[in-house]
Parts: sequence; structure tokens; C-alpha cells
Amino acid sequence: MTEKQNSPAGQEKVGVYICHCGSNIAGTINVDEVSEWIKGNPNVEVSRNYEFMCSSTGQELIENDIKEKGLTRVVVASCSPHMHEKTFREATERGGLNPFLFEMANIREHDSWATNNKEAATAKAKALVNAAVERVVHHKPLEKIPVDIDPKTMVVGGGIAGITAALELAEAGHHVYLVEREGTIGGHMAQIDKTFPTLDCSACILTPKMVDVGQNENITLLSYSEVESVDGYIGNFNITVRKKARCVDEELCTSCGICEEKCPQKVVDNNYGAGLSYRKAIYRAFPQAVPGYPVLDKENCTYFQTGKCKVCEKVCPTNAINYEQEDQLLNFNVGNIILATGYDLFDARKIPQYGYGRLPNVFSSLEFERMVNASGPTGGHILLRDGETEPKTIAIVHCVGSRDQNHNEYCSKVCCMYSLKFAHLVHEHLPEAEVYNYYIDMRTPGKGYEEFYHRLLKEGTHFIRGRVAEITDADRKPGEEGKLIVQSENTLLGVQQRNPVDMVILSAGIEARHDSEKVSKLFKMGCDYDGFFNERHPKLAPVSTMTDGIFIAGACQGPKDIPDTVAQGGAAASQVAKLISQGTVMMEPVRASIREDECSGCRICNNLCPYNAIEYDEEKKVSHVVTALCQGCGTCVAACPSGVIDGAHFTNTQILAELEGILWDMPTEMTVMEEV
Amino acid sequence: MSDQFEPVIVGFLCNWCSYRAADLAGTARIKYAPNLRILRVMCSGRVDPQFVLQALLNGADGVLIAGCHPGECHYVNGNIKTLRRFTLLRKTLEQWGIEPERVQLLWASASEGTVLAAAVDRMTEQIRDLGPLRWSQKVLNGNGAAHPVAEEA
Amino acid sequence: MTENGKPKLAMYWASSCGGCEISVLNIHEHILKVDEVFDIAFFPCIADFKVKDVESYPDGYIDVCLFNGAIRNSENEEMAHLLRKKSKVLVAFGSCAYEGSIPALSNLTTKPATLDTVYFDNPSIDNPDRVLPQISSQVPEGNLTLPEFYNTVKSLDQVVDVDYYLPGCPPEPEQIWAVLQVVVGALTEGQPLPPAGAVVGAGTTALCDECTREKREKTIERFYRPYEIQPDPDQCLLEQGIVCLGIATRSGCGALCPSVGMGCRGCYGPPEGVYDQGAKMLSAIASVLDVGDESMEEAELESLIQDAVATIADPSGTFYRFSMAHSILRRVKNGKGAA
Amino acid sequence: MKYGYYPGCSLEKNARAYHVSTMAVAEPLGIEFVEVEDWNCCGATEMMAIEKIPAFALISRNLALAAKQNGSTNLVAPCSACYLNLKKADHYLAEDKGLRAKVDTALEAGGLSYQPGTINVQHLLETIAVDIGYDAVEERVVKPLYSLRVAPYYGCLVPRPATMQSFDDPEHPTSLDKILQRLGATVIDYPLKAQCCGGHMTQISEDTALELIRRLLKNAADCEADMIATLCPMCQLNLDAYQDAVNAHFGTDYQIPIVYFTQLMGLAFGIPAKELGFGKEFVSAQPALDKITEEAPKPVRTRGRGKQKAELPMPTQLEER
Amino acid sequence: MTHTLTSRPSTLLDQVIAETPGKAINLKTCLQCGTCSGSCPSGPDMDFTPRAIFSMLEAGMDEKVLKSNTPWFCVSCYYCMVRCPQEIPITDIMYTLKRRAIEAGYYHNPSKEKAPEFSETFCDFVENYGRSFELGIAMRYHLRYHPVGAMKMATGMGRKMLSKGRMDVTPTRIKNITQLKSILTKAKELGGQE
Repeated sequence: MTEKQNSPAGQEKVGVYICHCGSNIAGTINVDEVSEWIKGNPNVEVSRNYEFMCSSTGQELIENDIKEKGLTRVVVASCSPHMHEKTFREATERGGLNPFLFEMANIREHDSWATNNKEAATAKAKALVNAAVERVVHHKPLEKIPVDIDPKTMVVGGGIAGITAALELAEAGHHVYLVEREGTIGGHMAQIDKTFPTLDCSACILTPKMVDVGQNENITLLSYSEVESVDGYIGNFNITVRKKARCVDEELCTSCGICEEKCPQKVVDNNYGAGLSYRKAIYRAFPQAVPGYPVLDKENCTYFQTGKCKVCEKVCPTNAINYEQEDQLLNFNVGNIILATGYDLFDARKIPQYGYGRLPNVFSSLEFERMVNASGPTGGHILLRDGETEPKTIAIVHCVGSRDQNHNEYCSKVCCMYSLKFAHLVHEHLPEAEVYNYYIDMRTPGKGYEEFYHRLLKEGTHFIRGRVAEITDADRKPGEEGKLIVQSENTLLGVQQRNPVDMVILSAGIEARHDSEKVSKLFKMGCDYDGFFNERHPKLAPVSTMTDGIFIAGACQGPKDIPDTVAQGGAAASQVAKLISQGTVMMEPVRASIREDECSGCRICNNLCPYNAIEYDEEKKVSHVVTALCQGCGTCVAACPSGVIDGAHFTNTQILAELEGILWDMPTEMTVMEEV
Repeated sequence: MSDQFEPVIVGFLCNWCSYRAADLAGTARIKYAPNLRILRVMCSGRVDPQFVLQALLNGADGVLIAGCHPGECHYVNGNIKTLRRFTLLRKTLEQWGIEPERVQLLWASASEGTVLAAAVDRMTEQIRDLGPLRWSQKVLNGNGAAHPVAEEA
Repeated sequence: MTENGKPKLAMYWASSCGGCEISVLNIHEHILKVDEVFDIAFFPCIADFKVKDVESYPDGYIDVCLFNGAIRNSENEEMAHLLRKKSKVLVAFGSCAYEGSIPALSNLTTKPATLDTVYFDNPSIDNPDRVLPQISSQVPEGNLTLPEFYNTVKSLDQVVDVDYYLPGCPPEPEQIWAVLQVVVGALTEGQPLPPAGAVVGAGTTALCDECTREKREKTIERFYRPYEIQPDPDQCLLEQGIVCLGIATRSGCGALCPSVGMGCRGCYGPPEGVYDQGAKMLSAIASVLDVGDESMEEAELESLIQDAVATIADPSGTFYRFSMAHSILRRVKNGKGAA
Repeated sequence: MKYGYYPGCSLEKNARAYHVSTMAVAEPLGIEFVEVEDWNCCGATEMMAIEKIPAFALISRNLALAAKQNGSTNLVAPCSACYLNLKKADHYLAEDKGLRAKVDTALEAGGLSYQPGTINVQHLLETIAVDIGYDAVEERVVKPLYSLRVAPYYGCLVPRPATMQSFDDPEHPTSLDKILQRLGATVIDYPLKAQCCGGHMTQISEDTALELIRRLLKNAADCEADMIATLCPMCQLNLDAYQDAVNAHFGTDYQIPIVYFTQLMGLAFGIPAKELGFGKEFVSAQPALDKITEEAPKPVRTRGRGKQKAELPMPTQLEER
Repeated sequence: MTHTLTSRPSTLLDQVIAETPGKAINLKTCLQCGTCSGSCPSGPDMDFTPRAIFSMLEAGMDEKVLKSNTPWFCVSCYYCMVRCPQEIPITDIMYTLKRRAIEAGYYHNPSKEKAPEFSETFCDFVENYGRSFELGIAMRYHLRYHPVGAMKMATGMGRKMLSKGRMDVTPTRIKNITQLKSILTKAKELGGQE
């Protein structure tokens, strides 16, 4: 095979370092061969291979060669740049070179780990390394771009995750805008009765924090509000929030609650009440709501529907009711954003064979939470749908909508534990009742969780290993009449069982918010197939996102229990606090720029930029790039028909050199054949 | 290597989704055809059709452009522009007798290592069936050396 | 320098239409100046010369050779080599010599297909014996030869080194005159010549620079053939859905076509900094196709874009009308493609 | 509208009533059925158990014939088993290249060929519910089936055609319910509407079969159904012909007529009972039919519960897909 | 008795996956949740529940699987298939197991399983006439394998059917039976290659 050198010999002094990564690379790729071979490239001054380039010794190799051998460029062939590009750029810089005079060849993830064919892997490694060398020769020194961080932060979502994050930051002395879609903060945790495994009362531990939020002057609470648009970038986000009209003047309202009391219109509370209780058309989700002002629900308000009533206005002692109130669009500048938008409960009606919505005494887990809650519709009594009868036998069905390719493939993580909690609460409220937990696998990892399981075993809960096949009211034989029959296989016995019970609780799984995709687009960040927001790194950056300055906490990132959620809220807050105390961040100089003198002003590029970073100068009749806004995607560079837009660090020369380098072994010399 | 024709495929993968998908495929030790040689671009929207043509001229048997799924683009909609260009480019290449299998566009999110690996295997097979392209050798045969694409001043 | 001491000028047509010669003569009275300064050494269009005359010249005898026309057959190529040898300065004159131009559109098909069309499948042809021209054929009088017809049309610089490129189909007379003045200046007053390999007689930026039509942000929902709509006289044609290659074409002609409501065809070739005019044009207008957005289902998105793209009848013929031979891939894959 | 028609073996004889009633209602509904020339048995549930390729080849012959026969690309099968087999074959041939290659060669041996996807296999219920539509059905009604309490019985294969998407819900189909409602009948929310009738178990293990049949009869009786409306010959046969066997075996006394939904449609359309194949059933439908009244009955809550004050709200039903 | 795991569990498992159209590969992802067995109408009468069968396949207890009545008791109601959280084409797998059992000749045991005979009788008729023929099938099947049943048939069901004119006395043959036969013969050859 002929070797093609497409960059003038000796133009640069490149040092090439090939990492063994133990046997991860060296096990498949013949590193000696590659590092020997690349010496053939005229620009290569030094070529070494070493066991662990990311080790301090490995990095010193680079630093020393730069100093001693006067290297002008550095190439490291090892893992993915997403792992160690930063590491080696810093090493290059310590050696005295501009960090951008470095290039990385990914011969681990993209090569040694992707094939067992050693010969092919080695050949591919040569191509990748050669490409990096050819590319790096054309690298230009670049300076990172400093960006000031606005110390204010926006937290979206007022559940326990958002509350925690907001308080952490506020108490650190930073201002926070907390945006909550509903009339009150609190989220799902406010609906729950007890928390596993310690069984402390959810409200008792949550409400104090809610009050703190309400009182902390560093927190601007925007309840009944939603983010409308997001512009800008880390340090300088500009956010528009729609503050929905609640038809109550917050200045005047004293939260006395008379309007709610007198309102004649009763509607099912599908939100906080999980559909199991009623609320008024003007209402507070619950007495400890923060803020305390009620919300007028126009869809169900008699006045808004029929034009008559106005009872609330009449009874309000402070004339706080304002039917004419309109939505407000508020604008905020913040440096960072924390998304804590939480989750939706899986809709059990999607599994008709479980009869939810058809069979009265099949309840969803949230319904049960409300029912067993002292502040709930039954005052904490466990009753059938008729509101009178106490069930004697109760079946709790795990994995409803979870671990199911037809719905959600993933495990919702919390259902096993809350199902155990339910069983316990039943034993507590109805000592006589029999409880059957139907599970596929009992998943209780967590401090004190397995112990809680054992406790339930002692309490006499029946555990049946088997996913429930169907729940029916069609009795087959005596003893089944008027019951709900839970049919399943007892997989440990290998027999089909029918179990007549009075009540069934469906432990529905956790789902991403129905509108999470919309939200992720609004904030220009990714969400996964299931709709959960993507973290930057599953292990090492769990609360960061691919978008600098935007962080995620709680169940919006994936199913989580309260302790994990609170931990993430804190983590996200400290990430933000770190940036705030840094004051500025250095941003990648990968940016586009237009050579105005050569721009013909055709305006092709003008509306290609999603960040509106390209402006047209009516005077000069040319376009130019607002560097601070540019995110460096390079779409305009590829589109510019006169090729006058440069994409720093991804210039045509660099990419084309890389291209020729990567195809070094392809015959391009023309073999003169007979013309057709 | 075996006597069977091993296509060389150049891949332009976007930094945020498809390149990470390839990383994930590796991390998960998914084995797939070693025929893909990957170049990283920040966004599939950076892929200038000139690059694709140049890759073919330089001897590639196929070119894979991979980006985030529509709606998941890290740069909001760079991949939409990619799709528009690709659609027009493919129409042009078809006029030039270049089989559609040789230049493909793939959406692979950062979590879709398997998708990427499968796509590479499929494409490798398809191109193996089509046989080598080796443009300058087999098509231009003796029409003078390749012109590099001129670079901005 | 020779007898009368005048520098020697040559102009030759390879595969071309003769338009270049006309446009040289179109410099009007300046032609007298040309005659005054130069001694015509070879100019088949206006004076009777034979190849053997040229062959008889010593190497480098011709000071400036304006070579127009593409390299379509072996004769074109031989002449290119001959004139290169005999000339000090060889100028690829006009789009054909520069980048293949119209003759190179046959790179979108193949030699057999071309011959078919020309000699067999053609309403005006009656060729029952399916006679094809032969490179050499024996007749009683002896052996007759014809040049070999190539499969691929090439630009001049693909067969010999070229000193300057003078684009245009044809080049604008004033541009020609401007260039000749430079050359004359160089030869008479020893003024500097532009750097070798430069494109002369044209601007560096894209045509939009010269185009007076009003330009706005580009959003195009579909394209129209010129006959399909009545374009607004003042607004950018591209924005109105008329394919105008101006954005990817070198300025220099004064935006003639757009000024009369016809989209630029791209005869001046790509602007400085662009190699493949067609690819760039394609990239640019596809990018601003205003159909489909990220909120759509992938299938819907794709079909919408398909439909919009379908409104461009013949991408290759449109985007590569003048630059096929000089494009990155230069031609279609043999035996395939738009025959 | 023109439709290809695949009766299947059962409709030739034992389910003749289904065939004649289908033909009887086709005309008023504006359906023209073109029977597939020289069709053969679909193999029921048996062929697949013996040899895979022959089983698929057997079915594919019908698809090939239907495709060849110019008429409609829609092929209607009233028999659930035939419907499933035809639909499934078409589906798997498209999905499984290896299988398709083999079946193609087999068909060639008979000078036939079939391109998967050319034929759109429909069950008669789908044709009427989706293509014709409930309104069109209601428009034809001249003698509403007032006061007749009918249990709609779908069986397995129509709501659950293997891995393929059905036009109705696999667990709680409603299309037949809606049709019967439009006919004026009192439709029972029949919990076992999509459960199994025992299929071929009558031949293999009668005990098993009889129990399956009993469940269906019992549940229908519990719901005070006057009759069960079916859309599958096998279901009809098992529930009808084996009803006395069930009574004998379990000491019960069910007398629930099992009729085809097309027969009821015919009645409501004013077609005389004898032209609809009534009388072929073992458990006579006559007593039930006598209950039909001129006037619409007073609305009665079907399986509903009186609303006590303490009662907790019910979650709303998921809106129709 | 203890079952010793063979090195690589089931050869049958792989064959089943290979021979079953559709996403049979999902069989490897079985969670052993028991949804199939809980849903199965005839589950109570099976030697092993479908879930157990899959577990046995995994364990390489191939013979036990093929000797079991489970596949024969499958009524093809497809409940398992629509409910399976891993989208395993269970019913189709049961068909494959039936074919395997026949090949292995494992089903002619004196037990109550009559299914294979029934299937075979049925198919004989279909192959020779192109149509099924209840009376013939029932009579031949019972006479050949279950004389007692034959009596019942003749006196009971059979007479009923005939009396209602719901059963033919003579079989119908399709016109182009030769075509069908050549198709099936070819199909059998090809099938043999599996």
C-alpha cells in the first residue's frame, strides 16, 4: 500500500502517543506496529506508545517532549475525546502549547472495543491516527471565551427536588426564581401519606420546607406559572414566564378561604386529589398550600361558564377576586437553570385487563395514597368505592406499566417499596384484612429497604411471585361471587391461581411528564426515548445536561425515590453554586466567523442559526456572527455558498486533511485504462 | 485479511448523539463491522456536501452521515438542514449512478449504540454486495490527479 | 522577441462554440490596440494558420495563448499540449477551458450513450448500417484518421498546466480587455502579472455582490421553473423560488441574467474559496428550504422535504451546468446515471 | 363497495347460517362480495402444528388466488380462524425473508405467486364496523331489536390476531357492542366477551373444552343475556352444539341460543328469519326472538350501581382509541 | 431427582427460536413473570405452564418439554401473546414445539393426548380434498385412535349435526387439487430442509 503525505513534509513537529489502556486497546490493536508506522508521516517528530496515557506519567511524556523535542502539535490515540480530551489538552498546555494544538484519535470505543478482528482493528487504528496527525497539522491556536455568570437562577418545578434546590441556593445567598405550574408547590410528595421505609408523615416533613420557600426573600415564587420561552446560553439566559391568571389579586388576598368555602361548584380533583376527592371551582389544593392564595378554575367556574354566580366575589372580605385578571408575561435574566419537573403516574387504564376505570374497586396507587391519608376523602379510612365498606382482602399488584415492552420497559424503582408500604398501612388500618402482594421480582435496594421487606413478611403479608394476568368480576365458581378475582400464576408453584378479593391496588409506575419532550426542546436539551431528560454522563455528571448552564434534578431524569430526589436537588444546586462562585466560565472557542470582506451578502445563512447569532449589516450589505451567541454547530459554515464562513477548529482544511488522512490507504493514483 | 471485498466507509458523526452512540457501542462491547472510519463534527449540519464528494473521490466506498433524531438535535434543528441537504444530494448522486446505499443518513441518539452498530453492519453488507467504488481509479481512470477542495484564504 | 518585436498572441478553440472568439472581437475598437500591440501567431477563427505553423515555432514562442473550449477528444488534448509547449502564458479562456462548461454536461452520461443519441436514436438520423466514425479507416486513397472521442470531457488544466483562468460563457468583453491591458502592460512596461493560477477578469466574491435585487432572509418553500411564475422585478430571484446560482457564482459579469429576471446560470464558476460550485449551491439552497421542522414525525418530515426537493427538476444539470468537468467527481459513474 | 370473499370450510356447511346471513345483509349495506375462485382450506389451527412451510403455502395459495382475481385488494373472511391465518401468513411472509423464499418456490410449483401486502385481509366485523360504519348500519334498521338482551361475543382471534395490530381492543373490544346497540338491542357489558370458546379442545380434551364453554354460558346467564351473538363458526359450534354436553357434565340447565351477529343484523334490517339461517342452531333462538318488543324498553342501568352519597368518584374511562 | 445443566443449555431453545417466525428471539428475554400462564384458558390442565416450559427450555430439559401436553393444550387464544411484557410470540412457539414433538415422535404415548392425531387426520383431508370435512375427519380420527369416541360421535354429535344439515355426508374436493398438491409437495421438500 502506498503512503500518501498530503501535508508538506516537516511543516509541523507532531508528537503521537498511543495508549494501551492496559489491554483494552493493546489487546486488540498492535500498538507497536501503529506507533512505528506513523513515524513514516513526515510531520511526526516523536511517536510513542504507553500503557496508560491518562496517568500522570503518561501526561508527563507529552509535557516533556514538547519542552525537549520542541513539539508543535500533539496527537493522543486512546479513548473517546468525551473521556479525556480535556485531560490531554491540559497536558499540552502545561507543556507550553496552546491546548487546541492537540487532537485525539478514538481507537478504543470506536475500534478496539468494537471488533475482535485484530488485523482490521490495527489497520483502522492506523487510519484514525493518521487522520488525527493530518488534521492537527492544520490546527490553529485558539483562546477559550470567558462568559460572566449571572448569579440569579431559575428552578422549574416546585416538587421536593425543586424546593430543595431552591432553598440550597437561596440559603447560600443567591436569588432564585421558582416556577411552579400548579397553584401551589409541593408536588407529588404533598399527596403522599407516609414515606417508606421510615414511615414518617410526608406532609410533616414537606410543609416546613414549603413554608421556608414562601418566606425566603431570596426566592421569588412564581406559582401557577409556566416557562414560555428560553433564549441565551450559560451565564446569560433570558426566560419568559407566563403567569396564568388565577383571578385572585395576590396583594389583597388574605388566604382566608371563605371563597372556597362558599363556592357552589364542586368538581372532581384529578390533580392533587388523584381523582378520588372533590374540590371547589375556586380552590387551594390543600390547606397548607404555598402560596396560600386560591386559584379560580375557569373551565369549571359557574360564572365563567354561564355568566352568573360571582359568589366568591360577593363573599371575599378584601375584594381580592378579579375575574378580568389576565395572564402576565414576565421576563427574567438568569445565569443557570435547574429543571425539576417531576413525573406522571402511569395511567393504569392502558391495561384494560386490570379493570381500572371499569371495576370500581380497582384503585390506583395515588388514589390509595389519598385514601389512606388522614387529610384525604375518607379521613384515612380504607374503604371500597362505595365509601362505606371496609375490604377484608386486598391485592396489591406490582409492576403496573413497568418492566413491560407494551408500555414502559424500565423498572420504576419505587413501586416495590411503596407497595410494601401500602401493605403495612393496610395491616395498620385493618388488622383483620389479608394482603396479597403480586410481584415479579422484589426490588428493595436501599438503606433499610430490605429490612422493611422482612418486617412485612413478619406482619403476615402474602407474597405471590407472578405478574397478574387479569382482574375480573366474572365469577366462575362459588366463593367468587361479587368479588374481584385476581388471576395469575404462582410461578413458584407453577400453578394458575384465582384469588377473590375485595379491593385491588395497582402499583402504577413512574413516567416522564406527558409534555417532557416539549419542555426538553424549549430548553434546547435532549430527552431519551422514554421522555426522561438526558444527563451529561450517566455516572459522572448525573445532574448536568448536554447544555451548559442547564441542570436536572429528581424524577424528570428517571424514576427516583424521595431520598435520591432530594440528593439530586442538592447536587444540582451545588453545581450552580460552583458556577456562581466562579463568576465566569470559559467556553469552547469552537465558533463560526464570517470574512466580511468576502461576503457577498446573499443572506443564505441569516435564518439558519437557531440562536440568531447571525446578523445582517444593512449598511455594509454583509452578514456577521455574534460570537457570544454562536454555539459552534457549523451549519452555516456548510451552507455558505461562497465559503466565507469559517468554523473554528472545524475548518474545511482541517476536516479535508483529516479525510485524506483517514483514507490514506485508498488508491487515488489513476491507473490508465481503456476509455469506455 | 480475507479475500472478500472489505468496503471502506467514512462516517461523519455528530458530537452529541451519534458519536456518543458509537462510544456507547464500544463501551457496551457491541461488535460490528470494522469498516467504518469515523470523523467527528459538532453537528451533522456541519457536513458540507463537498466533504461527501471528496470522501468518494478519495476512495471511500460509502459515506455515512449520522446525527441526532429530529427534535433531539443539540443545536435544535441542525439535523433538519442535514436532512434537507441529504435529500437533494442523494437525488443528485442518483443522477450520477451512485447507488443510494453508498451514501446514507442515520439518526442515532446517544443511547442508541445498538442502532448505530446495526446500521454499520447493514451498510457494510449492502456495499459489499455493490462492490468497490474507488472513484478516481475505476471511474476517472486517467483523468489527472484529484483536486483538493480549495480552503478559505 | 522576434522580427517585428511584437509579442505573439494566439487564440485557439478546442471543444467550444466560438462564442469566446466573438466576444474577443466584441472589445470593439480596442481590437485595433490589440493588433497594434500583438502579432497574431495563431488564431484559426480569424486568420489562416496551420498546425504545422505552430509546430514550427520554437518552444515559448507565443507570449500569450488564449485557449478556449473543453478537452473533448484527442485532438483537443494534442493541441493543448502543443500550445502549452509553445506558449509563455497559457490562459484557460472561457468556461469550457476553465471548467468544462456545456460540453462537459455530457459527463452526465457516457460515450456510448452520447454516440447512440448522435448517430442512431435521433429523429433526424437515418443510419441503417449503423455507421459510426472510426479513429482510422482504410480507403483506396489510404488511411483516414479521426480524433478519438473521449468518455469524459476535461477542463484544460486537467491535461496541461494553466497560468490563468478567465471565466465566463462567454467572458465579458470589458473583462477581456482589462486582462489584455494587464498583459500588455506587463509585456511593454514590465508591470507585474497576477500570481500564477489566478482567476482573472472576474471578481472574488459571489454574484450577489453585483446584483441590485433586494435580498432578505432566505426561506424557500418550493422552486419554480422560470416560465411558471412572474418574478417580482426588485426582489432576489432565489427568494421567489427561481433557481439562481448567483450565490455560488463568481462576480464579474455585472449580474447580467438576474438583472433581466433570469436566474444566474453560474457561468463564471465558483467564487474564491469554493471548489465545487454545484455542491455548494446544493448545500445552500437545501439549507434554506423552508419545509418541515423538528416537531414533526420523521416520516412526515421526510416526505415533505422529498416533495420540496422534487420541485428541482434536474439538480445535476442545474447546479453543474458549467462546472461538471471541474467538479469533485467530474462525471457520472460509467454505464449508469442520467443517460 | 367490492370485496373479495373467503368463506372458509365451515361456512360451506356447518356455519351455513353465517354465510347466508352475511350474503343477506351485504346487499342492503352496499357490499358486493366476490368469492375467491377454487379457494382451499386455511388449515385451521391444525396444519401449523404439523409442518410450517406447507401450512404457510396452503394459506398463501388463497392469497395468490385472491390477488390474481381482479376485483378488490380487500379480502373478507367471516371465520375468525381463516381471518387470522390469512392475515398472519401475509404478515409473516413480509417479515420473514427466509420463509417467503420457501413459500414462493412452493407456489411456483403450482404456477402461482404472491407479493406480501397486496391483499388486505379483513374480518367481516372489521368491514362492517370500520369500512361501512355504525351510522350506515343504523340507517338500514327497520325492525329494531328492542328489549333483546344480547351478549356480544368476540372470541380470540379477531381482537387478538397474533402479533398484528387489531382494529379493536385486544382485551375489551367494542365494535360488535356498538353494532348491536345500533340495531336497538340491549347490549350487555359481557366480561368474557373476548375469552376462549375452547377451540379444538372439544376434540382433544373434552373436559377442558366443556369447562371453557361453561364459563362463557354461566357468565352470559349471570348477565341475564337472552342470547349470545358470535362472529366465528368455531365459537358458535362449541357454545351451541356442546351446550347440552355442558349441562349434562355440570348439572346445569343453560338454554342460551348462539347466533351470528349477521343474523341479528338481518332481522333488524327486516329480512325474514328463515332467509337468515335461523333454525340451524341447536338451542333454538325463537324464544329469545319472541322477546323483541315494538317499543324501546325503559332505560335500565346495565351492571351499574346506585350512587350513594359517600361514594367515591370513579376514574373516567379512557376515551376510544 | 436433580437435573444437571448441560454445558450450553438447550439446543431445542435455539431451534425453536430459529424455526418460529416473528420475534421468537425474545424467548431469551423471558422474565419468568408468569403472565402467560396466568392468562392461559387451558393452563390448569397442562402438565407444565408455558412459563415453566420456557424455563425448562433454558435449562435444556428438551425431552421433558417435548413429551409434555402443554403445546397440545394451547387453544391459540393469543392472550399470552398480547399480554407478554417481553413480546414473546408464545402461541407461535407452541406451534413450533408441536412440530418438534411430532418429529421427535414423542407424542404417541398412551396418555390422553389426542391432539397430534387430530391434527394429522385433519391435514390428511385438507391435502387430499383441499377442504376440511368434519364428518370424515371426526369418524376417521375416532375410529383410528379412539373407537369409544367414535361411537359417541356417531350417536351423539354426528347425528345432531347431520340432522340439522350442518355436516356434509361426502367431502368436497376443490377443482385444482393437483395444483394444491404440487404446491404442498414442494413445500414439504423445502420444509424438510429446516
